[in-house]
Amino acid sequence: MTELLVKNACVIDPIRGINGDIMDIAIRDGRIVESVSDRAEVIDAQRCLTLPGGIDSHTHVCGTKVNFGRYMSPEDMRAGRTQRRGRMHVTSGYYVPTTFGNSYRYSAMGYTTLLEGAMAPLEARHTHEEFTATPHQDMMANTLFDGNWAVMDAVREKNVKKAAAIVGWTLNAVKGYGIKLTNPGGTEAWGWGEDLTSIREPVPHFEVTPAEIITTMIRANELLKLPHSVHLHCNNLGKPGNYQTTLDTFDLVPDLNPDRQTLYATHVQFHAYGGGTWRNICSKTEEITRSVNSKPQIVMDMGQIMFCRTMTMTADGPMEFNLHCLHHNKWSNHDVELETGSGIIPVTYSKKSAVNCIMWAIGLELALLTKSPWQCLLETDNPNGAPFVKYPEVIGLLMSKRYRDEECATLHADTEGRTSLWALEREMDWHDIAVMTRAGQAKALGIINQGKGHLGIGAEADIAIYPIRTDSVDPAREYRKVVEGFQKTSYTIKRGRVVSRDGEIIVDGANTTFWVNARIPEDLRVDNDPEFIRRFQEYYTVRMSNYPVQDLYLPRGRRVDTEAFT
Amino acid sequence: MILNDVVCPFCGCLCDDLELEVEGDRVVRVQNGCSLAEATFMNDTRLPAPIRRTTTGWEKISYDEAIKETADILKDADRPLLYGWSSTHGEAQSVGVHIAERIGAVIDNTSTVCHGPSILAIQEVGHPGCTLGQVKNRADVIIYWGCNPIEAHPRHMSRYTTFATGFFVPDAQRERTVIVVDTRRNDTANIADEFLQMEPGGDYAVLSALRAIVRGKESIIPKKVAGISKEQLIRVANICKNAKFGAIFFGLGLTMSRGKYKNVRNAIELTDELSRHTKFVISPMRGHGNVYGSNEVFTWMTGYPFAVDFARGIAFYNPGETTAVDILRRGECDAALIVASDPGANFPRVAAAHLAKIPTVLIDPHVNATTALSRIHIPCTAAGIDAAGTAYRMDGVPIRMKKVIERGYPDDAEILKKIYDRLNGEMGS
Amino acid sequence: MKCILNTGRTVPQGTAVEHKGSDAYRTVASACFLNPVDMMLLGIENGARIRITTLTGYVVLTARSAEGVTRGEIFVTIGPYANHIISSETHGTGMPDFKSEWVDVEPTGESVRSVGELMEEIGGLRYDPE
Amino acid sequence: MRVILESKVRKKPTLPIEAEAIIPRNFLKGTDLLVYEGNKERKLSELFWIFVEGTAVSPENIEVVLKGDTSRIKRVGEYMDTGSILISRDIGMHCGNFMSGGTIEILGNADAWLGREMRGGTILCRGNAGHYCATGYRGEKKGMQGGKVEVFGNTGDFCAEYLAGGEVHVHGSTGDFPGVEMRGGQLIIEGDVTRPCANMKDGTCVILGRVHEMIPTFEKIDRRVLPEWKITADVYKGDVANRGKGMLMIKNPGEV
Repeated sequence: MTELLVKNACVIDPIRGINGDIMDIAIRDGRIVESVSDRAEVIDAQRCLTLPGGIDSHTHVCGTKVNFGRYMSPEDMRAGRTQRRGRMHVTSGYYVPTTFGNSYRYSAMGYTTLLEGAMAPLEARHTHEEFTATPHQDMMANTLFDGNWAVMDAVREKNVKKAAAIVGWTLNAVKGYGIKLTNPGGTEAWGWGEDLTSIREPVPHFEVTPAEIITTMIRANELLKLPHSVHLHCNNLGKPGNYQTTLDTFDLVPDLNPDRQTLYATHVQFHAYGGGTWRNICSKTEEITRSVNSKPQIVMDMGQIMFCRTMTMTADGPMEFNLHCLHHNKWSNHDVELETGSGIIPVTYSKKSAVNCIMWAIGLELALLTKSPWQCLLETDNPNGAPFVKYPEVIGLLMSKRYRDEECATLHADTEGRTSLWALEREMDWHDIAVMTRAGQAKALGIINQGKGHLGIGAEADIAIYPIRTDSVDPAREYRKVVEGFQKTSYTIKRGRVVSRDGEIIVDGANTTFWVNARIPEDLRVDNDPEFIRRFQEYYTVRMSNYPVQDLYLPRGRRVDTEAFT
Repeated sequence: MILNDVVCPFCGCLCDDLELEVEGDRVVRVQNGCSLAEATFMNDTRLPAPIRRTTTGWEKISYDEAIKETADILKDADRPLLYGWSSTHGEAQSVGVHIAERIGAVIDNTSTVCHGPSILAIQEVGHPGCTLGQVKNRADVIIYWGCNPIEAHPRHMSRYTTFATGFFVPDAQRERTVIVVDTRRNDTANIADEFLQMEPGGDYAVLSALRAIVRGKESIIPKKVAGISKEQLIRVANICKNAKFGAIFFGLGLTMSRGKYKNVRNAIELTDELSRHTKFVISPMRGHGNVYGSNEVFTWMTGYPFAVDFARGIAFYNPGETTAVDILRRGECDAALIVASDPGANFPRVAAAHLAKIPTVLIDPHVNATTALSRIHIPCTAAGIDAAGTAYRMDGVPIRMKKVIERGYPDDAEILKKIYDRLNGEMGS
Repeated sequence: MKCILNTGRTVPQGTAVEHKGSDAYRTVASACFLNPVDMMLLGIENGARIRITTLTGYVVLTARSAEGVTRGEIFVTIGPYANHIISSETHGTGMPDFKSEWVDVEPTGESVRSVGELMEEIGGLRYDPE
Repeated sequence: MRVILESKVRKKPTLPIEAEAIIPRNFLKGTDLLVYEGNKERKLSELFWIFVEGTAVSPENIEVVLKGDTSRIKRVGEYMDTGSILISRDIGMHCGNFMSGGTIEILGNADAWLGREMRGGTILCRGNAGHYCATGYRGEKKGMQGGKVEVFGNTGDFCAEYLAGGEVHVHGSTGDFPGVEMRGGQLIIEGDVTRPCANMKDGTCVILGRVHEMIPTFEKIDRRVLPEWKITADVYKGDVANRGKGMLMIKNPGEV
């Protein structure tokens, strides 16, 4: 039995409605309890800001595409190198760090749970191998279904149940957590070097539209009773004028679940562009947020970009190729048979570029114009918009109009006229930030009842104590202190153990991987369907029996069972 | 006992549809596999126990003794080299990297003398590729450049390309155009629709010419490039531009010829150029069963796919400087641990000879040329035969190799873990 | 005769690769394929022994006639025989010139050595399983 | 001030030494510097006999002289911004990496990656330079960006790869692929070359010797007198396999 007592913590725990109370937190064997014995180890939080462990609901840290980003970037590995030290392994890289680099840096920032944003089922084993080498965060994998042949066939047959059964079998086989759609239908079209330009355009050969894929998968998701909603990267990412596609997509979404959103729209900054060319691109965040503010069934995340050199990586292969044609730098592409695609290119976001400045403003506008912080979560689509180590700066910008003004003064002159950021006075408070960096994520991912995102009795003791005194720091003026405070916790506690102290990792980690097992009635199971099996054996290049990820790849896997179709 | 859907660990194809018949600790029949697979499973003789070189011959030693001596050799070394890794599983490779960072070693894998140049090229221009199923289901144009799949990857053509039935290519043999580029008219060339026979070392010039033609600059191309006529180059460029889905596979003909990675880079840039006209992809024909896995594991752990130098505590990478052949050639390393490979046979003479001058430990199931150069040889399981573990196919698809028999050897990951634990114990944190 | 040495993988080499002490391996790894015209010029028959020399050293191989090999080129399977004469220079890339080493080819009466003998020549000691 | 470092005899003379600490500026505060021999940290005095002559108040007045066997010493002059280094014999790899100012003179030969990613200053190599002379790092878009590298002997392969700025002048010949991926700057080769300027995007290259294996995708656009070199040169634009805007000028073209 191990016990820990955190005393004098200034707790913000939005899920339990606690906002800045000074209190003690008792921990026994990794969970939060009413009280502990007097033998418990004591940490004095000294009235510093204490939050549930940070949760990133959309980041790219593990798997084939991330590792390829590393593989092709020895120049980035020269940045951020650290030696082996105590419990810490060697790390390399700034925007595509090694697994240990990611894990240590997230931990230093108080993050304890991550959702890998895109896992191709065929390559799931790879993602899980890297999860075990990312030891300080509990992990989940969004599983890609955007170009899944069997799913598209079911969509064409208007057979939601079959689509659900395919998803259920696949999630179970690859130990995935939820449904990810990246440019639905577009990644299959990219198999022929093409893309789709609207949600009503049919996928070549399969004759289904993105709109049909999205609506079917939303219903399948709810049939399966998955904890998370469909997680969507909309069509037409990064194209001027794409906001209309985004609005059309949002209009498709019914409100089907009382506990959480029905659609999670990711990195919406990349999907909120007006204009028709790169020359007249402008912000359409008012239209986008008007839609979201009236649709509680939608939660989005920011996809904030920050000015730096970084790497874009997504399953959206055609988008990456278009970007490559603009940048003329290196380009990797990796299409995955019968399932999805992916692309990777390095980019530099510069204040000299009007387009980049507008993108930067759009991300912030989305957060500031969305009324409920529960509906617009903070992330950078790491590393696409910026590496996650930039989160503290994003927090600073959201909390301080002055900080924004100072930054705005350094931007390309065309930015002001094509965005609305200059006019936005809103300054977010500590509670808003707590929602946007953990509580909102826990709710959106459906992991509150797994004990994540809050500090209630029975919750997992994942806690971040930041060296910030909310009673003495004025974030609007002293935003530098805010940024610094969020860069490095005093203590990051993971399942009741202090894992990081003032930025230094002090133990070997032992994470958990959450995955979903939807129980599907025998008669609907696709692994009993001879036609499904025949097509699998004929068109995949691995045998169906070798496809599932064995349990041993998840040494501390936690299965989340759902009773599908009930 | 009959085992189905067995994975062959031999080459980068990692065929996973073998049927094996097993009797006790022997495989007695291999079905679906090529002759390489058959030899891998059925003709598997091992070094029975650890051996140590004495002044006059060889003596048997215990595993414990071998492990202790290995740890002592590594602990004291000023510039140890850890090399090999491609014929074992990811679990052993991971421990290898941890040992390397622990003792400040250089760790390199066999891609260094295989597709290392391809990696250098990818680091310059990226890699437009795909999984092999994309090619099987879609490709109507296949190019084999500087590789000979019939000899080196015998089932590549029947499983993934020329002869494989694909969803959009139901009549593969009729619907796929096969182009072969090589200096030799090899067996693969004999089944090609177009064979470009090139003068040795001409790859770069031919690739540049093709790129220029695709860009519409054919007027400046001379009548012949490296022995290939301009007409044929234009014809081939047109076949490529008119493809619905084209796939280039390249081998050591590009990576080992003069110019090395620049050849590969040029092939990738041709693919990039063709992608502006149609769908085109390119893939290296990776050799050893899990060589790609060693690149993957090294990359997520250290940031670099091969040739990683931990001498300064951090990871440093510079092929040509931190690659195994160069370190041996310059006589830098003062101890070596070789795992699951045979540099004695595969490295040029001067590099191999240095292994005999320093304490070299070999961990490998088989007696090979490196045995003769070693001080200690520790036998272990062979991944995919008597040990299970992860391997990455040449296209990056991770596959779990199976354990099909038990022969009583320890797993190499287990041996390495014991060495690592000893090192940790003796060197402190 | 001056030639360019090309090396590569072959099926027989692959099937014997884990049996480097075997006669089968010696036979495949020490085979040197030449264009028939070049063999004629050298005045040798299929199966004759030839001595291949570079700045690194020399090795004795068995000549095999092969139509597919162009004139001025010789092909030897990847392995210890080819490596016995290949330079370890990598041009700063880590990769030796496995496919572009200039060699001198001449007939010889010397015999083909075993892999073990080659390794002993560079400081090793053969291990013969009992 | 002059600092003389004379290498001591070592037990394992082939072990590489990494000595990025050897730049003039560092000797302002004394000679208590650390270097690495293999994976072991060493004091400078363990590996060198150190002699200091005179004093200096600013680093530009410091000259570092290396004597003895220095052929295995890497990274001498890395990030050097002022002062001078004189190397009396051969020097190991990565001499003058990221150098931005000052002068390095090598009386012997330099190993590979001489002046890698250099931004300014001057490197004079009286002997030969190895592969990748005046180039960049793996995966990085730009190689050398400024300053001057002058080699009086020959260089190895890939000389001035990714050259983006500054001047590289080779009095002798180069190996294969000089100026490959060049995108700026000036490359002058007085001797012979094979396959010059492959895939170049921009910049200028002048070759006074013979060219072997000209890349077939260069477009001859002019013949011009170069008064600076007192020659008539064929002028090529290229590489047209790429978006080539580079200029390649060749006297006496060889086998094209």
